[in-house]
Amino acid sequence: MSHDKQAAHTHPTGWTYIKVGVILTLITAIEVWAYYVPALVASPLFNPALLIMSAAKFAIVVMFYMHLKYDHKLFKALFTGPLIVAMGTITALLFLFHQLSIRF
Amino acid sequence: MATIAAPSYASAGDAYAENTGIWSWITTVDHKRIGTLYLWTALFFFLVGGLEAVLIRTQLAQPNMGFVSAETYNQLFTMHGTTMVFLAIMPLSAAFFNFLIPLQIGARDVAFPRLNAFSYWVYLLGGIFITLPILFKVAPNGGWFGYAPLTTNSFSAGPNIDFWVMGLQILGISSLAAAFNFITTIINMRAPGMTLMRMPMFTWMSFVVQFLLILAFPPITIALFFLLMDRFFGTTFYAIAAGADPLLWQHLFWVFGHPEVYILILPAFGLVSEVLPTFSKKPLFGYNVMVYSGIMIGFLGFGVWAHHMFAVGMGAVADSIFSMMTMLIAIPTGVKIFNWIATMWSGEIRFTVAMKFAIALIGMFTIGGISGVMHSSPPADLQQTDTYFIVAHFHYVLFGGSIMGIFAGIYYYYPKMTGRLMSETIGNWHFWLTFIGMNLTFFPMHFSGMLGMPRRIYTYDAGQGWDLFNMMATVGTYILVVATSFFVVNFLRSRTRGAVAGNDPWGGATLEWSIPSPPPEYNFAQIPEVTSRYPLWDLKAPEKTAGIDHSHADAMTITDAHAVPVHEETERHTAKELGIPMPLPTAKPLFTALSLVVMFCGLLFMRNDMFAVAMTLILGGAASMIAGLYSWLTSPLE
Amino acid sequence: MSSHAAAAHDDGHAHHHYTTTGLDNRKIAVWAFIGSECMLFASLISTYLIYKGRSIVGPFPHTEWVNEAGRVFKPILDIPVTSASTFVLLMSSLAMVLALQAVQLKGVPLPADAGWWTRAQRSSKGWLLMTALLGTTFLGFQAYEFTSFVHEGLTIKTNLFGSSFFTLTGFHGAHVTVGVLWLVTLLFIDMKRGLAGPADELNVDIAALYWHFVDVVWIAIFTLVYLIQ
Amino acid sequence: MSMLRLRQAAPALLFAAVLLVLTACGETEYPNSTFNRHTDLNTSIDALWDRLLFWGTIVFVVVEAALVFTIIRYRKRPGGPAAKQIHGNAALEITWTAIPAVILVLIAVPTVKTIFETQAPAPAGALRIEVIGHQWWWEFRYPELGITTANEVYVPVGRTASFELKTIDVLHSFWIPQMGGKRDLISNKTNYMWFTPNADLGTSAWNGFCTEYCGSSHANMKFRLFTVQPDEFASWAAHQAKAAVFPGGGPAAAAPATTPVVPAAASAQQPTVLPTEPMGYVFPKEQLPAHVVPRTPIPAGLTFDDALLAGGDPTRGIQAFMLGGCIGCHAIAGNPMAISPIGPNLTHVASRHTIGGGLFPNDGAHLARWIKNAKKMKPGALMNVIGIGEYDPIMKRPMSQGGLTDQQIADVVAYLMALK
Ligand code: HEA
Ligand code: HEA
Ligand code: CUA
Ligand SMILES: [Cu+2]
Repeated sequence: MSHDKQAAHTHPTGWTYIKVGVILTLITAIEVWAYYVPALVASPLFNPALLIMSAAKFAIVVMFYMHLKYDHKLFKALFTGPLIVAMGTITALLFLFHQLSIRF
Repeated sequence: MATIAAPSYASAGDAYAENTGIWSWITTVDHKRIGTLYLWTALFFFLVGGLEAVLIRTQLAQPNMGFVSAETYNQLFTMHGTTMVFLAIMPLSAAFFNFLIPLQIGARDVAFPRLNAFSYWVYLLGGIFITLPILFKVAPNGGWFGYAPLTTNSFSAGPNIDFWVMGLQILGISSLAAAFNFITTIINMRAPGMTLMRMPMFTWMSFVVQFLLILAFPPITIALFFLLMDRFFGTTFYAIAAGADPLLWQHLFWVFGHPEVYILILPAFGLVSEVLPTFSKKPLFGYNVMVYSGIMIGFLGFGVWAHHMFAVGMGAVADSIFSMMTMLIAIPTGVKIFNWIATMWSGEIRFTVAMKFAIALIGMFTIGGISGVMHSSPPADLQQTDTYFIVAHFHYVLFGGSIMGIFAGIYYYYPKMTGRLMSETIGNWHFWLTFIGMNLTFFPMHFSGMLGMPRRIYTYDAGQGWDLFNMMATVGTYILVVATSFFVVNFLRSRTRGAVAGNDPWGGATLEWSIPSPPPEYNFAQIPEVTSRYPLWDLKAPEKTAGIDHSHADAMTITDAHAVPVHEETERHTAKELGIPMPLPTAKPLFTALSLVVMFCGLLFMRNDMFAVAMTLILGGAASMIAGLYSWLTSPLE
Repeated sequence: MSSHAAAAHDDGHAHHHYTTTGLDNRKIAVWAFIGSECMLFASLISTYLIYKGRSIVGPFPHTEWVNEAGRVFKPILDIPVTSASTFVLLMSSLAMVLALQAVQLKGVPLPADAGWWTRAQRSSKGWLLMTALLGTTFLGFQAYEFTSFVHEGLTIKTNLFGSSFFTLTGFHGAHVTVGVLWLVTLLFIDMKRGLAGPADELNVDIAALYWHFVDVVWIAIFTLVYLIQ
Repeated sequence: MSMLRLRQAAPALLFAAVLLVLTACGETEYPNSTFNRHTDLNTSIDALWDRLLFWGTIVFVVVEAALVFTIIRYRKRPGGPAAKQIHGNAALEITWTAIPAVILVLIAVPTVKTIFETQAPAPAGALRIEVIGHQWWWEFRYPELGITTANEVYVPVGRTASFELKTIDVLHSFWIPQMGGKRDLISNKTNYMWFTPNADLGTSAWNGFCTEYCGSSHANMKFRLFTVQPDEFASWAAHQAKAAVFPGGGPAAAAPATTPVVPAAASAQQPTVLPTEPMGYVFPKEQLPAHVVPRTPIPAGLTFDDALLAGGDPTRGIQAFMLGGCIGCHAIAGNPMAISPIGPNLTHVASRHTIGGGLFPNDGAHLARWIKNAKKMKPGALMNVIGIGEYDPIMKRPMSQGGLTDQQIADVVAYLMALK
């Protein structure tokens, strides 16, 4: 509990949250824009790029809005552990069903 | 061993509860009483599953037997597997989670006592839900891993599979709720000084299991939800005509299924890791490595599931990867086996029944493990898969592993739960008959399997070279029936006639042995300050253990002698007298659980186009569940 | 240490009790729950991706389809609408985190020279309400999306895509619905007696964690389901 | 102490047992043994198995011996030494982490090698055989030879047989223990598997099983594999590819396929002549090894007047075959009315040794009862009940019109028995 208090103090302020919100919006805007540029969609980098962008958004929300960046390390463990297993499972399944292939 | 006269109690905590009537059990939120409920229920289901096995074996005693029909047989083996896995072993482990974890970490209860009660009631009702149909010959008949498309409407129109789908869904809710509860309990309810690396090994293995549970159950929940949608609402997840891929089910199931098998074994590993040191008068050999290997097993367990699917044609690359991942698991498991042997090495081994079961686990599980490694080589497995060789493997690990470990745990902790010891004489009969019976039952299956006998066949023709092995297995099963009957008798009569146990009948090392048997509802009159892994041993013979632990310099010296009172408590106080606030008894969890199951029952009617009934039950159930949750969450706990 | 140390319990009493980590039980449980939810959505998303492009009849997500009757089905996913709803959900997360901050700041005295923004940040009711409204808007978008899909001939029974799409997004929608109800409850309490103090900070914190997670899942869905072809 | 003796005995027991199995590969007492090297496939599998068994036995003996020794040596004895308070030993623990790792490498390497060997595409010139799983019987097709048959498959020794595995309903699994590992039949997917029976493997018969649980009669979904000499195979294949030879002589194919043949009218006058000899090679009945001859008892309460069989008339049988609705499911090349692909193809049914998915021997008595009430003969069988008076679970009443009398069934049997 005392810990929560300190956490509360190290929390970023409203402005940080706003900035984060703006960044999220920008990334989303880029994603959608890219979707409408045939040249980009055609390029082999399209999917990887989109994945990276959404991963970034994912990370930002978790770190700032869910305070994982500032909160107790236990919570980091409780979240990242399962996340890794989940990611691994998705990847393995996609390979097994030939939706992904070694080259790319 | 303590010889002082103390009253005996039907079960944990009774001596202190205001009333001990049935209502007090229905409304209890005491982790010890919930543990007791789990134990009794799970043992009952073990007998049910065993009875199903007995019928299976009788039908297979000889070629072309007509003891049961094909349809009945298919329901029997499906329910046998389902019952043993979900209704017997998992809840038997849960019984120990509930009773033991708070005692071992020096807590007064679990983090969410009422959620705990909820888990139990959901389990009980779910168990009834999935078991009752067998009395009406409409029990699930798709095998315990219910491969699609056989389980879809087109091939299983009857209600059989509906019971299975919803039953497992219900049981999953119970397991998940319990898992969140114990994760929180172990992280956050440890007594001062009880660092993670001082936790008793059973608590550690249970901790790993809780993570396996929260990560393994979602996939099967989804797989079952798809099946439910297919069967009730015409989706196409497993609809061959729509181009569905039956392997989707298999992958989702085994992504759950393999971690599940470690969910079944790790608690047993934990229990023997408590029993072996006590009866060898030695600390566990290589505690840290035991912890890490447990974590390793759990983690690797998520990367091997497709070894159940070597015959489906995944391709050479996938086969190779999963094969090697699977073999890797043999390493941490081997470490455990060898460390257990090393724990007994140069000890003073006392052959109590509990110890015998623990030793038997080492010997028998190893056999199952080795056959497991034989499966893990795909080309060889193609001769083994779906034969009795597999059946032999998993009974050696499940019966020779989980069940042996759980019996060890029951003999070891029965005095703590009831205040009285189980009879060693009857216990020895139980052990030896079980040991002989299980080997006679399951060892021949290695041969019938490699000699070409497929599994899940309700009958086989004469002259196939399997007759002898099947007869042996059946005889072995009858021996197991006798053995189990000895256990049942022992379990029942020791409650009143067993020798009085006292706090610490075995000379245990961990906190649970520092308090009366059965423990008072508040467990610890005073929360202990823990300074080592073996607080009681330090207290009794500090010189023995002092300072030998590499892991913490300070670990083996005890600061506050009052922390763990070893003197027998003569007169006992209620929580009230000590002014310890205890959670209030409440029937709300039961009510909520009931509403939940009513909802599922509603779905059943949906298919017999009794739409009105269905809707009433579903909406009614939902409403009362929300009501139940609301009053539950808004009413004070203590 | 109090005589009933370590007897921590649920239902907000936690704060008066000793806990090993000093953290609250419920917050730990919620994080564990979120971990578990990762696997839940992993299974759903995998299924969607596995079945992607395996449907034998349309309508399809990104490509046109002509049935034997010669009727033309346009690519069914409506990116503009979904982008809008995605934006809405992102903003709801922002509102949520500000709501939490507002509750946490209750104790801190407001400086005399506080500007409108500083004051605005103190309004827990306002932010909670905004979060709930944005969440509802998102659900509105989803309702619109589902109905228009059905009109264009894609139901949960139509093909593998339909089944896996509606189930995945439906599961997410259900999560959002639960979240909205949760927020409304908090708002209700806030209006009745005002949310303040450690216990309430925790209540909001937990709701926020859940809400953000639901948002995070959507971030993944938006890319994997809608944008990637 | 008895415990200790028994535990010491355990490894010895296992050894004995292992030897028993290894020596017990005799076809006679263990006809479905997987310990043999009849094919290239099973040769590599068996080699791998021997390695697994070797290391498995060693690990077993080491562990159990250590265990037994420890519990005897360190049992509590009056005046015995006090327990040593050891907490661990890094060196030891590393050792027994490393040794298993090494063993596993010794297993993993040949494993991977064998995986890629056995899963390589079949060598050129292999005999293609399509295997189609049905609840609960097997359809076999030789696409290059234009043969469609059921529940019995012939392969020539010395030539690679390449199986293409499909299912029309649920999952099944294709397994001939003596020939090698199994492969599943997966809906919406074709699986492949191939093996080459050793050239010196004599003409013989083997059991095949379905090893993926597929519903009520999973246990009864069996088949037979006949390994025959190349010339025998050629003769068999040539005949099986032809249309059925009709009672009354002359291949029915000769009859105008457009108009349905009514041979009954034609052959009513002169008694029908039945082909006595099979016109192609068939595995000789008298040489069938015991283990491929089904001994399934006939279910109680299914009566048939076997006396009628003697007087069964194949020509009348043809009509009965239509009346009974058999043509709804069964195809007989040469009988233009019988073209349905649903059930087993009966073109040369008389040349087979078993019926009902290897469940019963193929003789009049069994065939008649099968036609009369297949659902009684085989749990869950999808073939309709045909015998008049037999209870029909689908109609939920005893079979009346549209069914066949025992006499008519006898005729149908006579007809089918003529299809050599
Ligand atoms: C308690 C449950 C449990 C446990 C612990 C295990 C443990 C293991 N299992 Fe088992 N398994 C099941 C329960 C379990 N299994 C069940 C129920 C099924 C059937 C499901 C169904 O189809 O119905 C099954 C099926 C199954 C299969 C699929 C077979 C098939 O269907 O074709 C495979 C394949 O790889 C496998 C492998 C293993 C391995 C490698 C281990 C390893 O973890 C074993 C590791 C242990 C040891 C190896 C022994 C100790 C180690 C040493 C002494 C060190 C030295 C050893 C060596 C170097 C070899 N198991
Ligand atoms: C932990 C799990 C577990 C346990 C303990 C057991 C225990 C036993 N099992 Fe198994 N079994 C499975 C899990 C388990 N099983 C699974 C998962 C399957 C796969 C199912 C599938 O394929 O889908 C399976 C399948 C399976 C088969 C294969 C069926 C088939 O493929 O056709 C067989 C066949 O012999 C069998 C036999 C037995 C026997 C004889 C026991 C014995 O050990 C039982 C011993 C117990 C008793 C004998 C208790 C009963 C005693 C009494 C009733 C008398 C006393 C009562 C009173 C005094 C009141 N089991
Ligand atoms: Cu087909 Cu089992
Ligand atoms: Cu497994």
